[in-house]
Amino acid sequence: MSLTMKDLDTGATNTWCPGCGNFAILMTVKQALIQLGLNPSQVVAVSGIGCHGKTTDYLKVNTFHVIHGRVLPAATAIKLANHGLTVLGFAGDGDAFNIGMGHFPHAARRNVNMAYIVHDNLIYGLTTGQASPTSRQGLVTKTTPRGSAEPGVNPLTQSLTGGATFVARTFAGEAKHMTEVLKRAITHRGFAVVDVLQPCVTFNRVNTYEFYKQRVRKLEEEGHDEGDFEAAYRRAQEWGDVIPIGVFYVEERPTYEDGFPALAGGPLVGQPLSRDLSGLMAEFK
Amino acid sequence: MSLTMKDLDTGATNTWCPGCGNFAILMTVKQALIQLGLNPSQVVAVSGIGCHGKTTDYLKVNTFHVIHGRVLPAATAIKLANHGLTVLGFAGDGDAFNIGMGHFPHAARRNVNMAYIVHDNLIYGLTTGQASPTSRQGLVTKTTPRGSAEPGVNPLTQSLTGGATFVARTFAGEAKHMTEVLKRAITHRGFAVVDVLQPCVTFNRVNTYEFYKQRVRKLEEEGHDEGDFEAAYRRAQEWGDVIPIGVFYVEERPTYEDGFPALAGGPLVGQPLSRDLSGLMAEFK
Amino acid sequence: MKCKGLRDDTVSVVIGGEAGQGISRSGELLGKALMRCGFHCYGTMDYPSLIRGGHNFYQLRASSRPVYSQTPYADVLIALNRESVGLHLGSMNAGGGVIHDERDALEEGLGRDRGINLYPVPLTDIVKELGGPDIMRNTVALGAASALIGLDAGTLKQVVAETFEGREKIIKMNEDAIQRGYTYVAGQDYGFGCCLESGERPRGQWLTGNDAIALGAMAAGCKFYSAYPMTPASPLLHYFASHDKAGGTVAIQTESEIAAAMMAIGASYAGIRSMTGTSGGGFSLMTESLSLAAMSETPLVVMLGQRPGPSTGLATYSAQGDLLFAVYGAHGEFQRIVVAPGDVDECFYLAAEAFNLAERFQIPVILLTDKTLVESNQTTDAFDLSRVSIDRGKLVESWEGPGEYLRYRDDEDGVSPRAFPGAEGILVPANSNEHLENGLSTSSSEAVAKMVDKRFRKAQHIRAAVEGLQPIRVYGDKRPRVTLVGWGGTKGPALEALGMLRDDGVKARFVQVVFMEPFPGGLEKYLKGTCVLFEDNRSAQLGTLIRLNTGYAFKHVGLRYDGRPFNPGEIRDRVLEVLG
Amino acid sequence: MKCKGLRDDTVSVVIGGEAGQGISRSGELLGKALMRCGFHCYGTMDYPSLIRGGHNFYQLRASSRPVYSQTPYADVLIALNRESVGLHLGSMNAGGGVIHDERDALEEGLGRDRGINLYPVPLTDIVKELGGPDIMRNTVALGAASALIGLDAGTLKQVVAETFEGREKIIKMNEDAIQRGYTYVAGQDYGFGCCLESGERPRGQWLTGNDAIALGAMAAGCKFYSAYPMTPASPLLHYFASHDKAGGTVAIQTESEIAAAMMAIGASYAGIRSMTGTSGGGFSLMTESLSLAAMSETPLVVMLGQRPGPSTGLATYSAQGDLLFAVYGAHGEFQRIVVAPGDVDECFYLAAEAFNLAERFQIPVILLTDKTLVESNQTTDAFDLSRVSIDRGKLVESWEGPGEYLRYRDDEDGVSPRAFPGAEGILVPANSNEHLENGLSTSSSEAVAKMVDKRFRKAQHIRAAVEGLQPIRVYGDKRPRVTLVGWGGTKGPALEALGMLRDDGVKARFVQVVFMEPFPGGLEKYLKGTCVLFEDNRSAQLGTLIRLNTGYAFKHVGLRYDGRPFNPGEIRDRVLEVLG
Ligand SMILES: Cc1ncc(C[n+]2csc(CCOP(=O)(O)OP(=O)(O)O)c2C)c(N)n1
Ligand SMILES: Cc1ncc(C[n+]2csc(CCOP(=O)(O)OP(=O)(O)O)c2C)c(N)n1
Ligand code: SF4
Ligand code: SF4
Ligand SMILES: [Mg+2]
Ligand SMILES: [Mg+2]
Repeated sequence: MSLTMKDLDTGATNTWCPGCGNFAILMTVKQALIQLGLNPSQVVAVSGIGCHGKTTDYLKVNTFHVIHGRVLPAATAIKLANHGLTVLGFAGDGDAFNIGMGHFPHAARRNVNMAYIVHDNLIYGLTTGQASPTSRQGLVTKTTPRGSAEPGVNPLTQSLTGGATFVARTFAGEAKHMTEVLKRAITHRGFAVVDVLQPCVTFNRVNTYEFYKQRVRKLEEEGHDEGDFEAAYRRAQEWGDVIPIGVFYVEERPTYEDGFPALAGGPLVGQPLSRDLSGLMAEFK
Repeated sequence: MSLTMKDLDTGATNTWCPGCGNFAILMTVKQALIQLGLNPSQVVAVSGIGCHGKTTDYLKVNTFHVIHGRVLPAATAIKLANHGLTVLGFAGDGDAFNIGMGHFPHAARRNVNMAYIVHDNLIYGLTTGQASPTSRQGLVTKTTPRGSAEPGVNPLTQSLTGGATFVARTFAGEAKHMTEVLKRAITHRGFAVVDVLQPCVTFNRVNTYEFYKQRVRKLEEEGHDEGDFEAAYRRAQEWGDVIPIGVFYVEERPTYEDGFPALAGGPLVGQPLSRDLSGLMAEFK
Repeated sequence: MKCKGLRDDTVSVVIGGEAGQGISRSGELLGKALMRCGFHCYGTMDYPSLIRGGHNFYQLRASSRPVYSQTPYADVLIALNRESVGLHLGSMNAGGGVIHDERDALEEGLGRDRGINLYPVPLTDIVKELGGPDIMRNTVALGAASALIGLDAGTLKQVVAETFEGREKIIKMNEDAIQRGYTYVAGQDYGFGCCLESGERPRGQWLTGNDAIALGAMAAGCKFYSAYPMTPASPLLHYFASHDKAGGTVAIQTESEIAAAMMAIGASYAGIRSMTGTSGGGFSLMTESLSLAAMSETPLVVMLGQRPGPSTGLATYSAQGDLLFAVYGAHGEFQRIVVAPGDVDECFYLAAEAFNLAERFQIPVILLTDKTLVESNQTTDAFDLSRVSIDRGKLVESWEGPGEYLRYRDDEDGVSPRAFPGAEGILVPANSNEHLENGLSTSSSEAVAKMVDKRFRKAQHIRAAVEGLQPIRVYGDKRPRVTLVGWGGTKGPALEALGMLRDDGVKARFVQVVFMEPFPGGLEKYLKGTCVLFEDNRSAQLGTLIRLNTGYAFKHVGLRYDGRPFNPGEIRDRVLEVLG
Repeated sequence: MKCKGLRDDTVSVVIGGEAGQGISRSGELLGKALMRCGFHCYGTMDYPSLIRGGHNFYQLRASSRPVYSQTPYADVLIALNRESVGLHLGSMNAGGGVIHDERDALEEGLGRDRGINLYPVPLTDIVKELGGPDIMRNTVALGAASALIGLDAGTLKQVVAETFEGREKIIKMNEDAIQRGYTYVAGQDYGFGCCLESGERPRGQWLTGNDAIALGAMAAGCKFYSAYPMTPASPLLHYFASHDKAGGTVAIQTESEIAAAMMAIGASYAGIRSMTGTSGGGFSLMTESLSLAAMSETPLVVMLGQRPGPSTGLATYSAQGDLLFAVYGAHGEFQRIVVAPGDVDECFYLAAEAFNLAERFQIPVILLTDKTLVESNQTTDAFDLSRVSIDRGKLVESWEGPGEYLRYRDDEDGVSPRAFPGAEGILVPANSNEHLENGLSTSSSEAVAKMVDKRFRKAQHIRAAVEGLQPIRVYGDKRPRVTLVGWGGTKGPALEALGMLRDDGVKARFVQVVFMEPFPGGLEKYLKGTCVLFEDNRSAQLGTLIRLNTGYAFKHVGLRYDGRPFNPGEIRDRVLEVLG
């Protein structure tokens, strides 16, 4: 019996602003799970704190709504504890690249086998409109009354430099594109980053649906080579009249769980707690 | 009366291991300060925790030996509080790219006007030999008995991606090269990262003086264009038979302090504490 | 000046609707207008952690006598949506009136059984006619409410005009909106039961605890505010960010709370009065830095605005659950001051004083507040700047000797001479390692014990300073039958409850503990007879400190831990229950 | 079995030299050999935070009766450099002997006035002859010391051989080194005053508190250890990293303590028994996660190894300054357990029990230790694995209903049914926001209060469980003239002091508080007559907890806060001083 959208709905009242890009993300995540034929009980969603973080209130799978910026370490450990599970991380741009930045390159180089979905609205939503690390220079917010002074963090070049093995961007206004990218990210074996351009209709009046609609170009329509790191890095730097979306880079590399001998025999969670300690105790005798 | 090496010596007993690369770093920092004619009372050195952190016990300038991984926020604020000072940050590879990683891209994009000197020994020294984020794959340490599984963090590509405006690498076995690079970093207007290949003679038996001597090549002798970001990124990825050292990239961009109107009239610390509050209070009337 | 509410000597207006309808702004504007007309006001906002939709409400109380808190009752309800009517009708006073959008077409006679009248106003239609944005409905409603309670529309218009200063078209539109709402209701002659007569002397100011703290910091010469956004401390960051030019300050939205604390410490080391602010989760992240401030003897002021935990908890509600954490949080042993203001005045004067205490003793000072206190508006007299003095403690600008400058000199009072980097002839060390007098690291047994003792010798001086700042404040009857004890945001409802108890013929007093660490002496003398402790938490944390410091264990407590502040009536009821 | 020291019934060997000379390793090998010969041993290392040079020393005490701590006295000094002679001569017992390198050419007759004999051994020359590395000097010295104290060289050789298992050349070289040192001294017939006669029954094991905690965790089925290196907890990480294959565990050196705690929580949520360990600075960074564990009701075990603070403090020394932080650290209000073992046995059994407590109550459990405890070696009987049982609490593997699975079901005992993701038909939510029984976020007043109450209802059950674990342990005389009170690493020297006081004719007992939170009942009954509190901190933090929980305020305390553990003699002296 196949899964329906309704099966993935928790029934919680959705409190996102009408028109928020998060709705489309939530919907396409559900669609991706359905299309991939995944069993909700084998999926874990970990979310940070922010508007994006409410995803775990609305998506009926196993969920851990953690603290601000800490999706990655929690998700990493969940995957190691039970690598049979499909692990999805949902983070905000502030969550991922401000307070959570310290974890990002490490999850990337470890190649933690999970999809990391960044709801990138270039603003702090839930705390009512402060600058985010991805806010573009000049964005006026509650904390940057004269416009953000610093260049924004680029999630894609950060992912590439960090060593992520799947690096993509998509746009909440392009549901089909998003679904396809998410499906690939979820099935990718390794750390898959998906930067989702997510309009925040309330606090970011610059990077709107219109803004993106006029600018996004699909890499897959432009003959981009997903195996070419340099090309990926170059295209990832583009942000102007053209904003490329699609899969920038893919690489195969052993995943984090491959490095632990204890996992060779199957998920850790399935192994018995008691074990023979005589060998360990003998060392002290 | 010009400064001598002795003037920059605190008299504290040095406790680095004989042969440690830190000695050369300390010496060349002193030389750079002398050659630049800087007044010690106008210099602040901020250090993290680790063998490198002891620098502040040995360098007779204003010093703040902070906590592990927190050189950057402390140094950033010191510079903003008194932008007349020359601010130097001394960090370890673990300090900078593990626990302190969350601050790094932000200092870079803000273009905090300081030199950030990373004592990069590819190992945890002070805590007796665990893997560091820059440890190369395969390095056997106390925490990686089968060799480090993940690819190391690359301080240079991280700097470039983060937005540092001066990105360099030098080698503790090349005192002259180091002095020149440090002088340029210290005088650079903006965030200058210097990754110093620093042999840890006790715990890293792979990346030794010999190892580097056989491999380092000076960019300045190879016609490298410091203004070419792509070339810088490409060369920064090299780590094998050839390990390039030198200045990879330089860019001019407004520094962090340029963005604060309060600093326009001179260092914040010089401005009187009391001010007329009537305007501010009127808002509530 | 006169004020007659339906229930007591206060008029209470509730504005209810969805997030995004500008409810908080409306409440604040109305409060300011009322203040200008001479009334004392209190206003507070109840909102869940979401941006649009859901249910928000602002409660505003005004009176000719000081008001300190919200109540659950409303004389007037401004219902910006249908849902608000349903949610608030039950707590309206008999005789109350509901201003709502005609379009909502409420069921005829709704609430009539309880004496409530519906006053439909064509909010949407008026806005449409004026060509304004939807959000202007609340401006029309404010005009209507003014007419109902007898408030002069002119004052309200002026307040609105000031808010939109420079944007003439918007001002005009809003003035028209107010006027249309006003005229619409004034024309109906509803004979509403509330009566407000403007007084001569306008109140001084109308502001939140956060506003007062920001002003206090400004008055104290704070020039550096670094913070990561977190409710309920974010408004401080917004204030500093939007006033950096006017205040000559640096405001930074940092990448994390760790960076926020470390920046404040860095700035302080460099000679600047600095501050950071956060809530519990962020404070957790700051504890390592707090310990650094202590060891390096770098002054640090932290505003910790409490909200319900553990963890993310209830992000937009209020609590007093971090008291023991503020007192004992961070590793190692060191002196600190924890001070908990209870109203906007205390927010201002104690924030200003926090900087003196931090610098005089070279220690961290935690300004412990809660959401109710820092996000609610109160009227108060203009702050008296002459009461704010600046004392930076043992500063040296040059060094004559003897010997070299010793940043950590083993002075009798435990406080060593402090200098700033950049001073000619002085090099300033600061060290997170245990250190010698000259700042160099040490692990020598004798040197360590000596330095620990030096820092601990500050204790008695800190204690003396705190005792001089009225660390315990007592309100109400001198010979009470019952003593209420509390702190922080609980002060407001407790003071209101005192008045209610007086009306009930019960002589009562309220003892407010203002300084939590060091814990002030002399509290015992108030802990006589029947005492009831009120706290917005589950485990009576002030009770723990009191037990520890005085041996007194409360038999009676009133605790609330659902994120909402106490209502005065609840406190009164609990006291009466205890008195039996 | 016989053991006669120069001062008492223990033989004390101090090995002194520079960091990098393999001092700690030597001490541990010697201790193991002594254990194998049937002796009780205690060994501890004193070292500053540096890698080479400086001064390190290891003190090893052996006896035919249990030994619990170091003393400041030495019968034998193995001086690997000249400096060590100068530093330790003053604390040697009369009749003692110094084994040193002939090449150091110590001044003839040094120490003779105090009855100390110099025993030069050609350490360097022998190593050169054997063609070994410099560091082998200490192996030669160990052989020499064995001869001096009458220890069989064969046992020592075997211990060394096991250490270098598989590396035959190194083993051979070391065996030769031992033999050469042994022969050199044995040939001299020094007539040294210490006498050790091997016993029949070898002791069970020789290990540190960290080793014991690691084994306890393994015994409890812990399969995931995530940590960031920090003295004195790093050895736990090293242990797990080097035994991950043998133990079937995952060990991760994380990027920070925040990641370490969050990973442990993630693994626990997913159904694995997990643990993290750190010291005060790292624990500060973990407090936000601790609060998450509490709110999400995810079991978590944290080893907090104390060292002197504040801040970086004295990185390689010992303290008990984080007690109140462990008890009150982290924002919001929640139940936790803080348990402080005092010797290697308690480290093992309580670490194992910590996992049961964490899972039964779905709360954080903090194993509070100190450097002295976790980095010092002790002999003890082999751990009795039958005493370790595994109780995972309310686990469900499938859900029959009624209704949908409620992760946070409002059960009477406050503990809700826990399931792991992956179980068919169950979806497992965990939430940092306040939530409903089904895990969805809520800010409803009633739901919030209900959930807070649910979590707080655990309190009585936790208390009952703790009371069943001997939270207070009493040693010594049943009808004492004086009661010593202490905890953690202070237990060892206190127990030694009891023996000394007995010899002085003073009947004394030692009361060890093992559980700090919830604070155990019944301590009052021991707080009679003269009581003296001993803690390795400046502000008597256990004293604070005792005052809070029993009302008892200590008149007499003995506090040490220079980073060094108490010497038993200091405790004895302080007790005698108090007794007058
Ligand atoms: C430690 C901590 N600091 C601050 C906060 C307050 N906070 C909640 S969400 C958020 C940022 C939201 O921005 P983002 O991550 O971009 O998410 P969005 O709301 O835009 O989806 C902040 C600062 C918190 N919950 N925890
Ligand atoms: C919060 C915190 N965690 C852990 C430590 C322990 N610690 C001290 S130095 C260090 C790492 C040293 O490595 P690195 O930064 O590379 O410096 P190095 O010693 O190699 O110069 C660690 C983990 C600490 N001081 N503080
Ligand atoms: S504030 Fe922005 S991100 Fe948050 S729900 Fe509203 S539109 Fe979406
Ligand atoms: S351990 Fe390594 S980095 Fe530290 S002082 Fe020794 S050689 Fe230098
Ligand atoms: Mg965002
Ligand atoms: Mg290093």
